Amino acid sequence: MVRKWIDYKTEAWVQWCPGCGDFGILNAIYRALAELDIDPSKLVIVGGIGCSSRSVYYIKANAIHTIHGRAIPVASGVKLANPELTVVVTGGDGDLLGIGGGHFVALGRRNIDMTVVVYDNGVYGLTKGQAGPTLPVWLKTKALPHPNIQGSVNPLLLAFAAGYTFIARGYAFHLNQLKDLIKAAIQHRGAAVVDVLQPCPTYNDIMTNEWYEKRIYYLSEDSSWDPVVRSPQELKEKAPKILEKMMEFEDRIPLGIFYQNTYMETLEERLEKLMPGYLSSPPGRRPVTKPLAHPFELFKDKVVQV
Amino acid sequence: MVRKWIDYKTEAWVQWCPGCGDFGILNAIYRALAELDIDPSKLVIVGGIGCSSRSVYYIKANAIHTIHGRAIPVASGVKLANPELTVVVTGGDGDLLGIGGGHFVALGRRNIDMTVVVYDNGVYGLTKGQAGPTLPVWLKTKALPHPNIQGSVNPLLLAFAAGYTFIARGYAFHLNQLKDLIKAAIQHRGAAVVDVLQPCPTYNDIMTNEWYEKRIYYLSEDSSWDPVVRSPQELKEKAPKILEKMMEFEDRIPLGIFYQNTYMETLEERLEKLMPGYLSSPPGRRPVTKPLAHPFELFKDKVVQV
Amino acid sequence: MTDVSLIIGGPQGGGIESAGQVVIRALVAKGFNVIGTREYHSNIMGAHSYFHLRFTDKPARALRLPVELVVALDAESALTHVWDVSGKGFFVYDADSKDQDAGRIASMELSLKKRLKETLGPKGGATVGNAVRLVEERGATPIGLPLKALLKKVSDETASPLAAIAKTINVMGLAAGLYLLGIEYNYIAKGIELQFGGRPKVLKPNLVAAKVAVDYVEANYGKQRALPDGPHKGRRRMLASGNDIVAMGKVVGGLTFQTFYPITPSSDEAFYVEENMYVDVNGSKASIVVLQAEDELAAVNMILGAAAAGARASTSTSGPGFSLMNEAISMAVMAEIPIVISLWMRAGPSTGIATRQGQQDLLHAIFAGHGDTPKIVVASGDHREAFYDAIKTLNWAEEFQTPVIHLLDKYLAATITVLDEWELDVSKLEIKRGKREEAPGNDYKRYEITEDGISPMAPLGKVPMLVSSLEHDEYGMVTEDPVDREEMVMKRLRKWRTIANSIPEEEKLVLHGDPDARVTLISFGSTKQAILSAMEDLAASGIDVNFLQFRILSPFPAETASKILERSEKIIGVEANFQDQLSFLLRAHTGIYVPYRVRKVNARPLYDSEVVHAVEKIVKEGAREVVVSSGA
Amino acid sequence: MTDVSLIIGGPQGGGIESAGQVVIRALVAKGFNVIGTREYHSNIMGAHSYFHLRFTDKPARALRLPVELVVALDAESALTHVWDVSGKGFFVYDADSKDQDAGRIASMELSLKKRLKETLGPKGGATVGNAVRLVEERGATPIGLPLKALLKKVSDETASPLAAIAKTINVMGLAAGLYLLGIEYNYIAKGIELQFGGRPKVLKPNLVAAKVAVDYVEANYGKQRALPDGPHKGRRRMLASGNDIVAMGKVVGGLTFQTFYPITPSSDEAFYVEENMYVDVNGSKASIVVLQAEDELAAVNMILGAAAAGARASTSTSGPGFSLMNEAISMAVMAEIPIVISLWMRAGPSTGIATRQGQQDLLHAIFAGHGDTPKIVVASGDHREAFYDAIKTLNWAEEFQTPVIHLLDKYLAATITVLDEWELDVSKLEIKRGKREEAPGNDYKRYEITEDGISPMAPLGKVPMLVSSLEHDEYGMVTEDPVDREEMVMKRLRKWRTIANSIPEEEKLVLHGDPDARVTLISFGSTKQAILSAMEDLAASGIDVNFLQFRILSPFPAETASKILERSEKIIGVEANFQDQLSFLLRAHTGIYVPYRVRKVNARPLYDSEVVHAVEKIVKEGAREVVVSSGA
Ligand SMILES: Cc1ncc(C[n+]2csc(CCOP(=O)(O)OP(=O)(O)O)c2C)c(N)n1
Ligand SMILES: Cc1ncc(C[n+]2csc(CCOP(=O)(O)OP(=O)(O)O)c2C)c(N)n1
Ligand code: SF4
Ligand code: SF4
Ligand SMILES: [Mg+2]
Ligand SMILES: [Mg+2]
Repeated sequence: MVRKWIDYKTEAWVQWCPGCGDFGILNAIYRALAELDIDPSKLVIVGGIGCSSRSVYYIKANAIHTIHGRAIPVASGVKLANPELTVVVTGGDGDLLGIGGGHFVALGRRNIDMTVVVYDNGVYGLTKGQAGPTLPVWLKTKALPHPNIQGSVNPLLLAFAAGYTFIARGYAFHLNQLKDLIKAAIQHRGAAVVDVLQPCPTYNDIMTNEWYEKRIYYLSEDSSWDPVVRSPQELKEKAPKILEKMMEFEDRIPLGIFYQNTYMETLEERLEKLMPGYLSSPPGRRPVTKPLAHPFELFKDKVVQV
Repeated sequence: MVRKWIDYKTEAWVQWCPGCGDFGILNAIYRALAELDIDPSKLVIVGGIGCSSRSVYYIKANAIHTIHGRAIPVASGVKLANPELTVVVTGGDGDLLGIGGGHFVALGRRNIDMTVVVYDNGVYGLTKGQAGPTLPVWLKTKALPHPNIQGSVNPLLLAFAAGYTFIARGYAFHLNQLKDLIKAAIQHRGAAVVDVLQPCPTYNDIMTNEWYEKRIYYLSEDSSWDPVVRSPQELKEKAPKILEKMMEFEDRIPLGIFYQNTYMETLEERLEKLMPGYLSSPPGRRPVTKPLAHPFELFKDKVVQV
Repeated sequence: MTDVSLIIGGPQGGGIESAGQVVIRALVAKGFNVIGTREYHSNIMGAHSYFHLRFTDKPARALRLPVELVVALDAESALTHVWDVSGKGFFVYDADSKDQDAGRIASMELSLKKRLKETLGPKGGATVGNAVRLVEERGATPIGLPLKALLKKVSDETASPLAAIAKTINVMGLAAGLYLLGIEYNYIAKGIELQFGGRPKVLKPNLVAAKVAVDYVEANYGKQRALPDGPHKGRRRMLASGNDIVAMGKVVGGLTFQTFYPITPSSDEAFYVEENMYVDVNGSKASIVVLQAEDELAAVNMILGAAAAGARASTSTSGPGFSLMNEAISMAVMAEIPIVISLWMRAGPSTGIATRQGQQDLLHAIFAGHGDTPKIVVASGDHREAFYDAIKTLNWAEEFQTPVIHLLDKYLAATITVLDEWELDVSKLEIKRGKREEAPGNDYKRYEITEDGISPMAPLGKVPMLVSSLEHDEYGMVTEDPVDREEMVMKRLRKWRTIANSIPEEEKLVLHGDPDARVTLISFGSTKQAILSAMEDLAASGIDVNFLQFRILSPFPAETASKILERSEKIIGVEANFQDQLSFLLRAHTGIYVPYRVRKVNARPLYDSEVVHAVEKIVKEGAREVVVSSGA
Repeated sequence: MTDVSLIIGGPQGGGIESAGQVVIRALVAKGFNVIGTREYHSNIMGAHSYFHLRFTDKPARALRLPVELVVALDAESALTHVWDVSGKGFFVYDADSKDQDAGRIASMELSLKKRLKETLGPKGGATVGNAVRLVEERGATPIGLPLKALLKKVSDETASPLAAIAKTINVMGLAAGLYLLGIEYNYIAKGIELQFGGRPKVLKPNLVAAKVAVDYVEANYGKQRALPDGPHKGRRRMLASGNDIVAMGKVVGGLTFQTFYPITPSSDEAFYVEENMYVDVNGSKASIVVLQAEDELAAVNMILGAAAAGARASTSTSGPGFSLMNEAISMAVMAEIPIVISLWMRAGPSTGIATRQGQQDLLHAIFAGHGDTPKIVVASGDHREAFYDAIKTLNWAEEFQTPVIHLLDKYLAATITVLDEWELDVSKLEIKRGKREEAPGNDYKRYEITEDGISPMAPLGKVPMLVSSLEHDEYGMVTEDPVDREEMVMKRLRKWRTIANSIPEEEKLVLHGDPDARVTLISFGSTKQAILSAMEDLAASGIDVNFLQFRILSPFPAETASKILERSEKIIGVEANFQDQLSFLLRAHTGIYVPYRVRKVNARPLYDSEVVHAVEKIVKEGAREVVVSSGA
């Protein structure tokens, strides 16, 4: 069966403001899923809490709307319980990089095979426009009573430091390019993050569509750009350039795949190494019907015959 | 008054195992404080929970022994309430980079003027040797029933991504060099982190003193090494080299100051800009004796004359 | 006597918020007391939202259903509130929306669509037109405003393009509605001026729109008889939401450090503190550090640090955030650090319905934090209480070096009330900071064992000292010694008893109404005014009830409550949760079982009308448990 | 009849742990029942630590003080346990430590130093020598082992350098002590073999050391009369700590996913699951994913995800970590996800004393999570219960799609007991997974409204479906509709009632002893065996009490408890917390007031001897509240 993007659309009313970048991201996700022809029954979308996280209701899939900041651990539990599922986390900058920042870092370390899509609008949309962790310092967006006195975090650099093996940045309204990035992220074997610059016309009146369009460009415009790293040696060689590009965020903002590490093992692969058979009979699918055995059988190290 | 290191030592029994790297760190802290001649009454040591965090009982100062992972927010509250105090956070890799990872990142963004000393032993010492967030993958230290299947995080890179303006790495048993690093960190105006490689002879039987001594070297051995960044332009120029050095952690492990940004404002400075007078009459010292005024006086925007 | 309720509904983000504000101001201008609340979805734009108001000569206590006026600015509003208008009321709607069908309104809840189909199906379908017919059959007067045509008129009169003035339909609707209720144009205009005064470009077209609407109504439905003016005309008054008033209390009460992590319905409190973080008092500036934290764990731990360093500190949150604060609350008890947490309850569990009402966090608040952690828990019954409580909680926290939880809720948060200057008198209020030690000696013991369990507290930065989350000795030094441990446990227990004895009983609970009444309602928090308002109606219909309001839930006023309740023949618990949490607590502390229960769990505020019906059902019909379900 | 208690103390990390294990094995080898617990500081090396054991022919239920034997391997131990030895007991100490003074022992708690000074000051100072004199004056027999000389002997006999065999002093101490109690060398040797069997280099010197010590005692104090063998000689038995047994229950009970974040005293449970995460059952491997999370928030949220995806999932923590899990627990209630949390209580509040006993988290566990979140809370009274409860909690979680809290504590965690094969019979135990839907259709409703409130649950990965922390309709779709909301609240309430009715009353509480006794003790959790043991002694001294053990605290067995307690004249609450949490709960649910209280708050286990004294004080002397304070 070959699916079309519309097959991933639910009937739910999409509750975003007119002009919200989230529409673009959602459409790109639909299309990426369709091109990959992913079975909605085997797809799990995990959202935190925020405007963006509501995507869970709009994508035909198994979906969990979790709590604020905890989408990544919940998604990790899903994936490790049933590694045959495709797991995609959809969430806001506040959700994933603010309250969820510790988990964001931990996922990098684990390199679980899943995709995190950051709807990065620089604000806390759903709670009415407070500064998000990616809002640059001293900006005063509409809803703020004073300019933002806290600095911003660079999601790409953070992801790299944490150990993600696929790191990309897209733009919400570049449907095709974003679709390709999300596709590549899902196809990547390992923890993938796609930071999507997302205009929030309602609250971020500074980083608007025009603001972004003036600045963004694609890494691939440089035909020599090759973000793939196949060995520790190659990583060493390419890292300076990759990091330089990750740090670029002023007049010019690069988009595209910044980094893809193809040699790093996933946590699932490591588990399979420790426990051969894990992947074929994982926690979510292993039949459990009766007590395993008598403790005296199982835990011989605790039995003494005296 | 010129203080000696012994003036910072309390009478409490130091509860660490023989040979523990924590002794080295503590001694370096004593000496750094003494050389800076910091008044113990104006010094606040904030610890999380762990072997390392117990340092709070061993340093003569105002000290708070907080809860696991929360030393940074507590310390931030202290500093912002009374910015005249010198605030130093002492904690483990588990405390600061595992459970406290989200706060670690947030402090970088804020650039509050304080120092974080990470006692980095790769294990959870006080809970008996589980893998810490800096323990490399596949290592099997003594207490682990199986090799570590989770990857490690690079504290320096993480600190850089988060926005710390002073980033250094030291070694627990190099008293003088470590003392200098901690001194520089305390003197630095802004959020400073010193990641201290710390042998835990009891649980980390791989990354031992010998292991480290074989690998470590000082950045300053290269006489051209200058980690100070005085402008955004200089940052752009120096970042690749800095990041390359931060990523080096195999046969050779560099020590020293990796990065010092001298131009970034602190959060306190930003607060003072928003509210002139904040620094001289901060929340912890502003006299509060009677109700401020009648609400009809204070909140005129809510009053209607009709 | 005037006592009128109304609803004005429209799509979120479409100006409905300011419409409500205009109405309130118009009514205040006319001299009435007003109470008004906003119901809205956890959504930024497009979902249905409405203001529910009541204005009266008497104190405006509580909301009532049905209402005398519904102003429906779109089809969804007309359909949603079809059941809310009283038999004698007006139903103002967009005449152009008559053919719109619930089935095709994307933003409408599926379940509501189903109910509308059931109700209006027999009439031929769930259209606005049929809704209007239903309303009319029930005796109300439908007023179809040809909004498009009127808008054109405004556009012509102001020489503005239609798109620029589209939002004035809100004012047209409210103006028409108010006029029908007898509010003259000049008051409506006053309301508009007060709301939009600072923005002339918005002001002008809205004034025109109001005029156009009033003229239209007058032309088509005749000149309406003006209501007599209310008793408070010309007075200087304050309009404040619950969020505002708590922020005001904190600022006035000497707060110096506030953190928050955004969460509905608490954020607006922090927001208003932030707006006032740099206060000019007679020329000298008092600053409050207001910091947005990265999460609630940081929010609460930051104030632990700040308070230890001498700040008068608080944070503000709602259920999910409060759940995350449990561990730090336990630390505050152990380390004896004064902090105030404003807990704005909403409909749970979990994320629940973020923007809707609930009173489900009482027991969680009391037992928050592992390990024997008694703390003060105060629930405010209304805005006035909330203001004073905001100050008192800061005092108690510092006097007793303890965490204090200030229980509030979404209904209070979003409800705007009118206050007179004397109601917020602060002249008799004291700032108390407890046994604060500003000049500790070298042998200073942070946790000195004292008779009353309270040790003099020095802020950090005076002299070397220890503050600890571990069990400690008098100096704060960690100890595992069994004797030390028992001594410190007993010290904390004595402190708790000191707290219980120091806070006057009259702060803890209030008996409203006739002490000899045979029926007693018990409740806590924002149900207060609905109950008080209901009591008047019940008295009128011959049912004499009194109301025992629990203000301080911990320490619990067991003895006084017992004494009062002993005299009652029928005790009825009124709560917006399904575990009957107050009744549980009452029985735990006094043994008194509450046999009758009124529960509200549909995430809407409690209306006085519901209390009346429920009590009648219990008293007259012998019901034991009544679930009340009003509200759209 | 044999019934002997002993203490063996030394510095943490110096071999005291294995010494305890050797003693237990030796005693089991001789055919006794044994119970033994470890008291230790939150410290890795050097602080004082000790094993406290009891062995008997009867079931070894609880610990007792004073003991018949103290083996003090260093000066700190000798001084710490000076009050613990009975008048007829032996006090084995290091003869070379006589001059050591408490004042100069760095690791000793200041407060203990002070007490020692007070006690031994009159004798000339707080030295070991004076401690020994005191012990002797009280009638006990001091046995000074010349450890240095004996060690030299071992060194010579094994041709090993002193440093290599330094740790054998532990075995010398215990061998001397056991021999004095009448345990023959061959049993001691057996214990040593069982403990060190796998490591010949350690085994050999320890066997020699034991012999040297026994010979020394025999030479200097005469040949001791051997105790008769215990009744269980030669049987195949299991030695397990509470941590072990819960891990075993989980593994046997079909756990497939476990997370943890390290915390004392829970980590060893997760650790033992991890050791057994790849189990070979008749040749086929069953794997359990055990994952160390980055914090407790992740630990609990990961199992929410895993359980939603079909895993049988649990996590394990203690108070501070549990506090952090509150928000996710609330989500589990809302989203109806089955999870089990083992909550190993310790002394709080906050970090408190991480390695010591407390029962302070009962009410916090029950009211964890904001927003009306009833959940199952089960407290195990001992190892056998804990094993079965570990399986039952997994069943209940899945049957009722609810969070289940399994309350345990540090005492159980660290206590080793001896189990017979029949005690852990699993043949009659069922694995229940509830209404699990393995083949959901296309119209699958995750939250289908059902009569019993329980909806068939499909794991993720079968068919598109929604799991939500927001209020939702039957499909899991978010809704704010008041009717939907009320329906879902009522569904969850019905589910809760189903839970209450489905779990048999006999699971919820157990009345131990004579149902007609006039005095009833009530308690929960690990105090069980101390109380049962005390009851035997009390009966012997003519006080007839029974004991109502609450096993399931939520849903609370109100009716049955009332019926049972109505017959009692004196109800005495026994709890290791100062809020009398069980008594509070009992009154809240039944109105029954518990007028007599026995409290233990010094962070040490409850000893049967204390229960006896406290009950006597209450029954004979009319005391109302007794705080018991034994333990070093
Ligand atoms: C524990 C907790 N704290 C706070 C909230 C309130 N809250 C809801 S959404 C949100 C932030 C949303 O910001 P972001 O994640 O950037 O998503 P966006 O709305 O911008 O897409 C917050 C703070 C919550 N639901 N739970
Ligand atoms: C909320 C919470 N979770 C877990 C613990 C248990 N705990 C105490 S120390 C510690 C880890 C210590 O590791 P690290 O921070 O690396 O310090 P180290 O002991 O290695 O110096 C943990 C998990 C706790 N005290 N609180
Ligand atoms: S508030 Fe911003 S992010 Fe949220 S829906 Fe509206 S435009 Fe999008
Ligand atoms: S366990 Fe490791 S970190 Fe802790 S005191 Fe011992 S050696 Fe140091
Ligand atoms: Mg955002
Ligand atoms: Mg560590």
